[in-house]
Formats: sequence, C-alpha cells, structure tokens
Amino acid sequence: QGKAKINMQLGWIPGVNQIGEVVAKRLGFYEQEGIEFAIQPGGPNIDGVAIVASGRYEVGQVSSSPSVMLAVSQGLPIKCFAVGAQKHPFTFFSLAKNPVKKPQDLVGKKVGIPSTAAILLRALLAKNKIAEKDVTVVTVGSDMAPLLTGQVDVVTGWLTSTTALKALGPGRVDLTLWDAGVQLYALPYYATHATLEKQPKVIEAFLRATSRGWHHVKANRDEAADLLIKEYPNLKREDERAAIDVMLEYALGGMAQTQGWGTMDPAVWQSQITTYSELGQFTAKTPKLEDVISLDALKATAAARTKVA
Amino acid sequence: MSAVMNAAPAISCRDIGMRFFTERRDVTAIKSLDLDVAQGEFLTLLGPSGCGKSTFLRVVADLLEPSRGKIEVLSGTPQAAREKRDIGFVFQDAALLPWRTALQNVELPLQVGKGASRKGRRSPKELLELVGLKDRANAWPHEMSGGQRQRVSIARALASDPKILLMDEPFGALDEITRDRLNEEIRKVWKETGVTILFVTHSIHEAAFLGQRVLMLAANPGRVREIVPVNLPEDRTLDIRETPEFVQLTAHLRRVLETC
Amino acid sequence: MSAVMNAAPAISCRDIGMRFFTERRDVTAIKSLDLDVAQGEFLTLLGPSGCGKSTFLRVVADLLEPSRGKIEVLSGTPQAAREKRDIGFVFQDAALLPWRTALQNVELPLQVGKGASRKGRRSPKELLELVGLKDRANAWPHEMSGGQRQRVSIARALASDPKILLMDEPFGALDEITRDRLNEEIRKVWKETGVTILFVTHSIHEAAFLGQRVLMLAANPGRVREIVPVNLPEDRTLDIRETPEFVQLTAHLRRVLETC
Amino acid sequence: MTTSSLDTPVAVLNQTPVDAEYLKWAAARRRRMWRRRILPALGIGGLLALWWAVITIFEVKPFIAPSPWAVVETLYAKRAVLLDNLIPTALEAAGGFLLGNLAAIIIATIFVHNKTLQDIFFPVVLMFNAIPLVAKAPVLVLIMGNGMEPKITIAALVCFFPTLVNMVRGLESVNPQAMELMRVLSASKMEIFFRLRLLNALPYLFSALRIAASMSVIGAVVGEWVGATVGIGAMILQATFNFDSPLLYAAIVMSATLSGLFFLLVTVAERLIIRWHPEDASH
Amino acid sequence: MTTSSLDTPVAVLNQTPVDAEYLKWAAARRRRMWRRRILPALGIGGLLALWWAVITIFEVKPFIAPSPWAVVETLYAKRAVLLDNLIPTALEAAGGFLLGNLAAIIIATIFVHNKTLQDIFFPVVLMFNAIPLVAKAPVLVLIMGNGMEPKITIAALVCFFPTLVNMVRGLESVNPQAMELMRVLSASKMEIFFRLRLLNALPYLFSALRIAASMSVIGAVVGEWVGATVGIGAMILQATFNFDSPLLYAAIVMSATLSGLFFLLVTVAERLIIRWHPEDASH
Ligand SMILES: Nc1ncnc2c1ncn2[C@@H]1O[C@H](COP(=O)(O)OP(=O)(O)OP(=O)(O)O)[C@@H](O)[C@H]1O
Ligand SMILES: Nc1ncnc2c1ncn2[C@@H]1O[C@H](COP(=O)(O)OP(=O)(O)OP(=O)(O)O)[C@@H](O)[C@H]1O
Ligand SMILES: Cc1ncc(C[n+]2csc(CCO)c2C)c(N)n1
Ligand SMILES: [Mg+2]
Ligand SMILES: [Mg+2]
Repeated sequence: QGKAKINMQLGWIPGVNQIGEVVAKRLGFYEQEGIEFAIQPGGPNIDGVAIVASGRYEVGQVSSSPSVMLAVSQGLPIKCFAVGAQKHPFTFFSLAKNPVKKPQDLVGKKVGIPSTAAILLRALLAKNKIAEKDVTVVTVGSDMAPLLTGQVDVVTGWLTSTTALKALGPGRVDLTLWDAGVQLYALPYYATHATLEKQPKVIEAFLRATSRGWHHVKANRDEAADLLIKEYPNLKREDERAAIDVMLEYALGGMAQTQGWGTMDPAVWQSQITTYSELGQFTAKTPKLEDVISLDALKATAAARTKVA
Repeated sequence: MSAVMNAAPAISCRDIGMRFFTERRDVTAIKSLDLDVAQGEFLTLLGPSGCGKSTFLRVVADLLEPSRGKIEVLSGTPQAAREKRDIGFVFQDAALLPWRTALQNVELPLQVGKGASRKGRRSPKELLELVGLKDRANAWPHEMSGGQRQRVSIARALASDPKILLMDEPFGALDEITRDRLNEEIRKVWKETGVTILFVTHSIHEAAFLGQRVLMLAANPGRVREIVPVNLPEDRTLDIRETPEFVQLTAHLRRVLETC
Repeated sequence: MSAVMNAAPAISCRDIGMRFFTERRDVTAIKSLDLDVAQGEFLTLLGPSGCGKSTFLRVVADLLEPSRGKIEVLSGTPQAAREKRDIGFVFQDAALLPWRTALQNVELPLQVGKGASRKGRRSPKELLELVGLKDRANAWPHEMSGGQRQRVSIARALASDPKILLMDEPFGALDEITRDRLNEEIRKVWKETGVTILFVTHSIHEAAFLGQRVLMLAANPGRVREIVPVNLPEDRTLDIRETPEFVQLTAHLRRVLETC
Repeated sequence: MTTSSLDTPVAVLNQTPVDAEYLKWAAARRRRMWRRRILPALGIGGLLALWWAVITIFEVKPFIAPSPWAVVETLYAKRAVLLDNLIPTALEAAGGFLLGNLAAIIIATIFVHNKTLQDIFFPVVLMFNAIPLVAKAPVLVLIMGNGMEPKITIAALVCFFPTLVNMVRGLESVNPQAMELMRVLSASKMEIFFRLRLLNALPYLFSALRIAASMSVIGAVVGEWVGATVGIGAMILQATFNFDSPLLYAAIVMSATLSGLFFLLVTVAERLIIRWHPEDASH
Repeated sequence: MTTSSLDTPVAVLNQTPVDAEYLKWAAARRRRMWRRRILPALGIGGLLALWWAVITIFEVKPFIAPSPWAVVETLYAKRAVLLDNLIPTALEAAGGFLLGNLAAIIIATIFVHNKTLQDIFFPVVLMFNAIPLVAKAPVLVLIMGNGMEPKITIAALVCFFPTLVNMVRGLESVNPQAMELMRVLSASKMEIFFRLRLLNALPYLFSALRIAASMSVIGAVVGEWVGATVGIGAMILQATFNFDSPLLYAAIVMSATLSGLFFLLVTVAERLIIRWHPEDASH
C-alpha cells in the first residue's frame, strides 16, 4: 500500500552514530509512522550526497555540516533538516607529556591532520588569531599512530570514536573544535528540495520515529546495544555499549535537552557559513542560510520530539 | 597427358611478379613467371634455394598477393579456389599445431573450413598408418622426431580432398626408403584422384620420377629457366630409375640446374 | 684412417640407452648403442625416421642425459666437452634467433660462451659468402627462405672452431647443386681442421661421399644395424660418385637400409 | 618393407614393467612434486617468522603492526565472524573475476578481429581505466544500488584491463605459419579463433588470470568501501577505524588467503588445460 | 657455378627506382600509418560526443557528471594549478613505474634462475600483493615520512605484480631449440639471459608495461590520498570533498591523459625496440 520509503544514505559505515535509527527500525517505530526504512552504508569512496541529490535515495546523513554547505554552494539541490549531534566531536588529541589544552598551545606544534580536515585547523587558528605559520601542518591519513610514534604532537579525530581512542591511552589530552571556538554540527540529515517540499509529512514522520528511537536508546542502553549488534553483527558489543554513553551526550545533549532530538540553531549555521566564506572555501558561491537548512520539519515535529523528553 | 590438356588449365599465370618491400629493403623474389598447369597435371618444381618456389606456391594458394601479373586458379581467382577448399598445402616446415596430437593434427582439415564435410578417401587413422605413424597417433608434436612431424603434415594435407595439392619439399626430412615408398604412394593418390599437384623438391630424381613436367626456376631474380617434359611411361615403379631414359633425363635436369 | 684410430676415441659409447617418459607413455628412442668414434673421424649416420639419430647427437652434445650406459667425449664427460666448447651443433631445424639478422646469427658463437674468443678460420662474413648469402646478411630470419635459413645455421656452426661437429641433416633443405658444393666444402673444412664430424643425413649418396664410416641405425627400437666402412680414396671429388666402388657401396647401403 | 618397421615402440605406462630406469624417473618426478608443495609452505612460514622477528627485535608497537601470535588468536577467536564476512567478499571477487575476464576476453576478441574498432576504442578503454574509483563509485551506486552488484562491477573493472592487454597480445601473436594453414583450409574467423588464436593466447591469458586472481580480491575489498556492512572490506574499514590492528591484520590475512586460493585455482586450471607442453620446459 | 648466382637481388631502398609497385606499397603503408593516428583521435572524440549526448539527453545533473564543456572550461581556467599539480603526480608515477618494473624484472630474473627461490618466495610476493593499501600506507608513511617517497613506493607496488607475473612467464617461455643452441655454446646464465631470455620476454614485458603505464598513475593518485597537499590525487580528494565536480573531472582528465601519455611512450618504445617482426603480423 501507500507506505513511504525512506532510504538513509550515509557518508560512512553505520555504527553507533546511527543507533537511534537502528533501534527505531528494530522496534517498529518507523512502521508505526507508515515508513519503510533502510540504512544505506557509505564509505571512504562515497559520501552519498550526489546519490541523494539525484533522487536515488530519500534522505542522507554526512559526517559533518561543512559537507552540506559546500554541496549547496556547488548547487546541489539539498538542504539540511536536522542534526544528529549537537556539537561536533572533532577534537585535537595530544599526550600528557606534550599537551595541547587550549588553542594557544598549538603554537610551535606539529599537527597531523587529514588534508580534507586542514580547513578546520585553519578555522580554529583564525578564530583564535594564531598565525598559520606558527603551526606545522603534517598531512596524514585518518590515523592516530603518528602521535604515538612521535611523528606529530597533535592528531585529530572524533571524541565519539571511543574504541579508537583507547589506543591513545588514559593520559590523553583533548581540545575539542567546539570549545576552541569553531562550532560545527556533526551528522547532519539532509534531503532534496523536492522531497522536503513535496513530502514534508514523510520527513516529519521520519523525524518523529528517529527521535523516539534515540530516546529509547537513552532509556534502554543495553537493549539498544543488543539491537545494534543484531543489525550489524560485525560490531563488538562492549565497544559499542561504551560508545553509546558518549554518543548520547552529543545526540541528546546541548539544545536537544530543551528543544528535542535533532534540533539545530540557525545562528550556529550562519556562523559556519561566515567562517567558511571568510576562509575562501566557497569556490562557487557563498550560500545563503535558507539555502543550506530548512527548519520546517523540525518545527512541525517539535512537540513530538520534546514530548518524549 | 594430352587428354587433360584440353580442359581449361588448373593454374594459369601471366607475368606474375613478387616483390617484398620492407622499410629497409626491396627483395625481388619472382621477377616474372608465365605458366599454365593443366588440370590433373603433376608438375614438379626444381630450383636453387631462394629462387621463389615457396613464394610461388603461396601465390597460387592465395597466401600472398602477387605484386603484379594475373593468376587464375581453376578458372577463378586464387581466393575463390581457396575458399572452395580446392587447395591443399604441405608446408616446407611441418607447421603442426602444438596443442594437437599427431592424430588430431591430421583431423584438423575435417573439422575446419567450409569443406570440412568433404572427406578424403582415407580416414585420418589410415593416413597415419600410410605414413608409418600409427603407433604415435597420440604423441604431441614436441615428442616427435623431425621426420615424424613432417609425415604428420603430409597425412594432414591428404586428409582433405583438394583439387590442387601444393607440396613444398614434403619429403625433405625423410630417409630415402620412406621417401621412395611415399613417392610411390603419392603417385598412386594422384592417379586415383586426378588431383593437380605442384611439388617442390630438391631431389632431381624425385622431380623426374614424380612429375609429368619439371618446372625449373632460376634464382637472382626468380624466373622460369626451363620447363622440361618428362617422357616416361605413366605407370612408373621405382625400377624406372635404372632405365637409360631416366638417367638421361636426370642428367639433363642436373645440367640445367647447374646454370640456374 | 688407421693412423687416427690410434689416439683415444673422440666419442666412446657403451650400452647407451635413451627412453622418454611422460605421464602417459614410455618411448624407447635408443635401445642400446655401442660405438667408438676416432678423433678426426668423419662418421655419417643413416637410418629411418625416428630411429634416434637426433637423440644420439643430443646425448653426445650433453643436451640429453642418457637413461643408461656410459658415454665419454674427448676422454671426459659430454658436459666437460660441451663446457670446453669442443662441440658444434647444426640443428635439424635452423633454430635461428628471430631478433638477429643472418649475419648476427652467424656471429653469435663469437659473442657467447667461454670459447667466444676462439675464432674459426673464417669470419662470419666469409662464412655467409661460403653458403651464398652475402647479399642477405641483413635479412631477418622471417624474411628468408627455408634453405637460406638452414644455410645461415650451417655458417653459424662453422663460426666457432669445435673439435667435434654434430650435424643433423644440415643440407636437407638445399637443392642438389648447392648441396654438392657444400658437401665438397665440408670435406675441405674437415681436412683442414681435423675436426671430428658426426653427420646425419637421409641421402645415401651423401653418407657415402662424406663419411669414412657409415653408422646405420635401425628403428623400433633405435639400435645399431651395421657400421659400414667407406673404402674410397680420401681425396674425393664429386666425380667419385660415378665410380663402380661408389655405386656398389651405395647399393649396399640401400639394401641394409631397406631392412632397418 | 612393411609400414610397421617405421613405428616406434611405445608402451602405455600402466603396462610398463617396473624397471630401474622407470623407477628413477618416477622418483625424480615425485621429488619434484613434493618440492612444489613444500617450498611455498616454507616461504609462508618464513614470512611469519620474519614478521615475528621484526616485531620482537624492533619492539614494534601493536598499533603499528601486531604480532603474528595476536593475529592468530584473533583469527581463531573471531573465526565465525571472519568466515561469515569472507563469503560475500569471495562471491564478489569470484563474480568480478568471471565477469571482468569474460568481458576482457570478448572485447579482445572483437579488437583482434576488427583492427579499426581496436584503434578507435582502445584509447577509450585506456582512458576509462584511468578514472579513479571515487568518480565511478557514485555512478555505480546510482545505477546498481547498494547490493553486491556494484562490488562485483568494481572487482570486474579492476581485472578487466590487464586481461584485455594480455589477451589482445596473445590472440595477435599467432604463428604466421599456423595462420597460413588455417587460411588454406578456408577456416572461418570463428574456427581460426577457437582452434588457433584462443589456444595460442592461453599462456598470455593464464598470466593475466594470475594477475586477475589477486586483483579481483582487492577489487572486491575496495568495492566494499563504496557502501557495505558485511564483507572483508567492511571489516577492514571497521578495524582501521577502531584501531583494532589484530582484527585488521586478521581480515587482511583472510583476503590474502582468498587471493592465494584464487591464484592456486588458476594455476591448477592451467596445468589441467595446457597439457601439451614438455613436462619440464625450463631447466 | 659461382656463389653469387645464389644471391638474391636486394636493392637498398633509397636507391630504388620509383616504380609503380613500390609506389603502391608506399601508399598502402602511408594509409596504415595515418589510420593509426586518426582512429584513436576519433575514438576519444566519439567518447566526448557520447558524454555530451548522455548529459544532454538524460539531463544528467552536473553533480553526477558535468558536461564536457564545463570540464574544458575548468581545464582552461585552472590550467596553471592543474599543471602545477600534475608535475608531482607525473614524477611519482614515473618513479613508481621505473622502480616497480625494475624490481619486477630483477625479481623475475632471480626467480627464473633459481626455481627454489621462486617456489619459496612467489607465494610471499602474492600474499604481500594481496594486502590492501590501507594497511600498507601507514607503515610506508611511518618509514618514509610525508614526501614523494611513499607515493612513489605505492605506485611501484601497484606496477610490480603484473610485471612480475608476465615477466616470469616471458623469461621462462623460451624456445627449447634456442635454449639447446645456447647450451651447446656453453653460454653463461648471464649470456643466456641477455641474448635469449630477455629478448624472448619482450612481448610479455611490453604487455606488462602497458598495464603498468596505466596502473602507475592510478597508484600515484591513490598514494596521494594518504597524505599529500599537492598532486592530482590531492586535487581529486579536495574536489570531491568540495563537491566541485568540474574540477574533479578536470583532474581526472589530467590523470587519464597522463596514463595515455605513459601508454603511448611504452608503445613507441616497443616499436623502436622490437624491429624484427613482420611489419603486419596480423592481417
Ligand atoms: N617476407 C619476406 N621478406 C623479404 N624477403 C623475402 C620474404 N619471403 C621470402 N623472401 C625472399 O624471397 C626469395 C624467395 O623465397 P622463397 O621462400 O620463395 O624461396 P624458395 O625457392 O622456397 O627457397 P628454398 O628452397 O630455400 O625454400 C628469397 O630470396 C627470400 O629471401
Ligand atoms: N621428448 C620426447 N618425448 C617422447 N618421445 C620422443 C621425444 N623426443 C623424441 N622422441 C621419440 O624418440 C624417437 C627418436 O627420435 P629422434 O628425433 O632421435 O629421431 P631421428 O632419428 O632424428 O628421426 P628423424 O630422421 O625423423 O629426424 C622417435 O620415435 C621420437 O618420437
Ligand atoms: C561517522 C563518522 N564519520 C566520520 C568520522 C571521521 N573520520 C574518521 S576516519 C574517516 C575517514 C576519512 O578518510 C573519517 C571521515 C568519524 N569518526 N565518524
Ligand atoms: Mg622454400
Ligand atoms: Mg632427427
């Protein structure tokens, strides 16, 4: 019958970052909203934006908010309609014997960073009025080993990657991008203009069900871990269980505590756009806020999303 | 012989010439060649090494296009004759397919080409027996001696039933006894089937014993030196080689060859 | 001839046997062979196709290890003789290297192996002239006729200066005139240099004209049938073939060969 | 003289009397076969020993490279998961191997029969081959979705080019004499292809297949990075992401073993198909 | 009889009188050469036309694939940046090509001369080849740092295996007759290698080099994804990240052109080195 399909295309492989969706799917929350839901994995070779933009799948999620801005800037017909993490967990990691606790500590350090994240460091330096020449940038892969071998003083990564962070040991020093003054969102959800305009009800239903899923996770963490492992048997339960606690801080912390899961602040978006624009990152055109995000679906579901909380 | 001459010639060449061009050289293999070969004739070719014998056979078989002149085979182009499978060829080197055993090599003509159904009078096995290789039917080419390989290639040429058989030194690697026996066999085959044969050999005796005429080519550049008719009885056994006529003929051929 | 016999034999075989095993077959190429070849001797080998002539030459040249028996070459192992570059070989098929021109192929023995410095009496160019290929010195093997290729390989074998020359049907693809001339040449080379020659041929006349003895092999399985001494004067010209002794000898050889 | 006197005595081996010469040959043959089995095992064993030695002597940290022992433990502990993930990767690799090589053989066949098409399209294939996966991936997912199909296609694309290049050369490098023979027999192009060119190309083809055996597994693994939750590629990604280097190496060992297996299959197939070569061609 | 009567009349071409037969041959030859130049251009042109047609007819969105026109514009507008980035990639690819193929040729040489080493180490090489780049790259960066070296190494590793496989086969597949000739001449292994095996392996080698020409560029590009700020690979990464599809395609066109150039060089080298083949082997 007229069940709406939602395929959610990721920019990365699924894991604890999608645990709310997995739980909602497993417990039939989507079905109850009249949605047939599936997660489509991405990977290093595919971010999925073009696939969603061309209408192959209905919604997408990328790792970080700049992807959405950059895509919109290049004319891809998508808009972000919710975010999965209220703060970006991107963090500069250093070791206790050579710590970087605040932005100023970066001066004179060797920072290992993937080439596509170099812009985040530049944004941070700009925000804190540190000259770029005072920091040595070393392009590395998404790998933390260079810190341990002493090739660099600082590496980057996500605070939510709890398993990976175990490798750095307990004496790790964190400096999050958010606290350093560059405020980005992680795990933004997006869809095409056409979907947002023609099927707002479906998107709203999707948000309601997903929100329910996340709140269910918060209340039933062990069960959620079990459901995640059932969906993706390759994952390790104890690792994911530990990650759930951290992830929930991001998904349901911050503004989400008051305005519900998925909520986002247009001001934060606007400052991102401004920052990127100032750093000359928009090679095509600087997008306007209303081209990048659409708050309609969030507004329409505000009651449902906060009620559960 | 005069009887067969009445029909249209099996092969008719007018001023055939063949030059090989490469970036660095220009080799005249055949300067000019005029020749008619009657249907059912047995023509042997004698001539010094490099005088264009193989080249000429290749032109007749439509494996090379002459750089000039006009050639008709069975009243058509060589290509037409080849495509009608009217031509059989025994190559100077055996040219066996290494992935086929002796028997499979002999069977090739029956499996390939439009005339594949046109069987010879003898089965591949019989032909292998004819050339004395019954027991080596399953040997791979690399397991055979030089002469054995050549015998397989002779059997292969006889497996199909061509109207024109071009044989390029088929018995070169065979001992005289086997060679004598096969000389008699090939004449028998010729008589039975009425096939037209062009037979290149380096043996004056063989040329005289087998042929109705001997085409003597001269080298430098390749051209016809003389066409010697063989006036020997049609029914020849090996004893004929002791007759004065034969000795006289071969002496003549030798003399001509010395001036080629 | 008796004089040379006094020295240690150049080649001495005791009960040599050669079998080829494969997964499916077991071929006896040589059953048993006893033979002494004197230093400086010219031995010709006659025998039906597949009787093991090439196999025997390969054993002497240390290209095959006999499956039984004992062989000495120049009072040592075949390997030692080969490694001292005392052995020259003309293969049954020319075996030219396709990436070398005629001249470069003849030059190969002077560029390769420990004896590379040991030059023959004649330069590669002179040798090419000897075999009548002066003008084709720069031709690639694929641009030459069958006989031309074989002549290049003969010139190549003569380019080094071996003590034992193994020739496997070297003149098989040549016309009789060239063949006669090269027969005389090879005897001249033999006399000049005192080289020991083992010469495989299918021509009874050639075997008789060239050799001091004729080793006749029988097939099925390969074995010595008879060793026929050639009692002809050492100074032989082609005319000798008309003498009654020669005719008698070849008739005998033919008779023996017929029962091989 | 009878014909039979020309025949060489040939014994069929199962009737051969067991004599000394035969035993000698059979023993040598058996020795050769054992060598062929033992030496590779020795090589792999040596590799493990070297790995272990390097880890121990240079005190390599486990996050750079784990000890073989840790990997073996992981292999054993996670054997069920690893095998479950091996199956889709093996299927994708096998599918890609078949598809890619088949396509390469077919296109090589077309190219060899039509020089004009070859001249026109070879550069196109070359350019297409040079496009990296990042650009091809979205199009593949767009067309095929997220099932096994895009992974198989990627594995196939990775095998395709080497096989095409080798196959074209193999099909073209026929002995001119054999070609003349076929022409005299008026063999059709089809017959020339199946009875001459293809057989002639086998050494080149098997060389290409050996390369493809290895490449198709890599292709499948990389293909899984375009969106997969199961498979060795997904596991590798997961393990890299989590810095679980024993698991990463265990997954790599699985994929390398798969490559080795494919390679072995190709080698065995070659030995079964090319039967006409001298037993010990190179000595 | 004099010897000279055996000689075939051979004219050296620059002395050839300009006769009809010669002119006919020369014209045919010229036609063939032109075809060989024009047809590939036609193919590439056709590809562009097809691309354009698909974009227009199916209204493909520019973020899936831009129109050729947009790419050309970008190529022109950014020519300076593109060329600057092409140079390191070209150097890496060339270095990897040389290094990888040289290593493959040397190891193939060792293998062919020592069957035991081959039996032992071939499986090791095979396993090593099967390790995906994700696992090798960090180690390479660890050892070699962040310069061109790890990229060159990756490009070399990518070329290595196909060339090794082809080269071993080429070196082993010598004509047994030629081998016997060399043995009779007591040629040393070195002489056999340089005067027989190597020349015999050339068709296989050039086949491998054609593959490697394409692979080394891909290897260099992929190598640049591990940590580079310049080079076509870095540009591709950046363009992908920025959703700048015209730039992405422009970068891909650059790398494909580089592949094509390498391929062309290999083809020309082959034509210059292998001079002894019939001019038109496949007719
Ligand atoms: N492809 C080629 N390119 C250049 N020259 C060639 C080519 N093929 C043959 N020739 C030359 O043409 C001449 C005739 O060659 P052909 O093979 O017809 O001689 P032949 O009479 O068969 O000699 P043989 O008795 O030695 O086999 C020879 O001088 C040869 O070198
Ligand atoms: N590699 C091999 N495997 C099996 N059998 C072989 C092999 N080589 C030769 N033979 C067989 O050994 C026998 C002797 O072969 P050889 O080549 O020595 O004969 P030949 O006397 O030189 O004959 P021809 O005069 O025909 O050249 C033949 O029956 C041949 O089939
Ligand atoms: C969901 C999620 N997305 C991205 C990252 C960050 N990250 C770590 S490795 C890698 C691949 C880069 O080539 C990326 C993007 C994360 N930690 N979690
Ligand atoms: Mg000829
Ligand atoms: Mg022989």
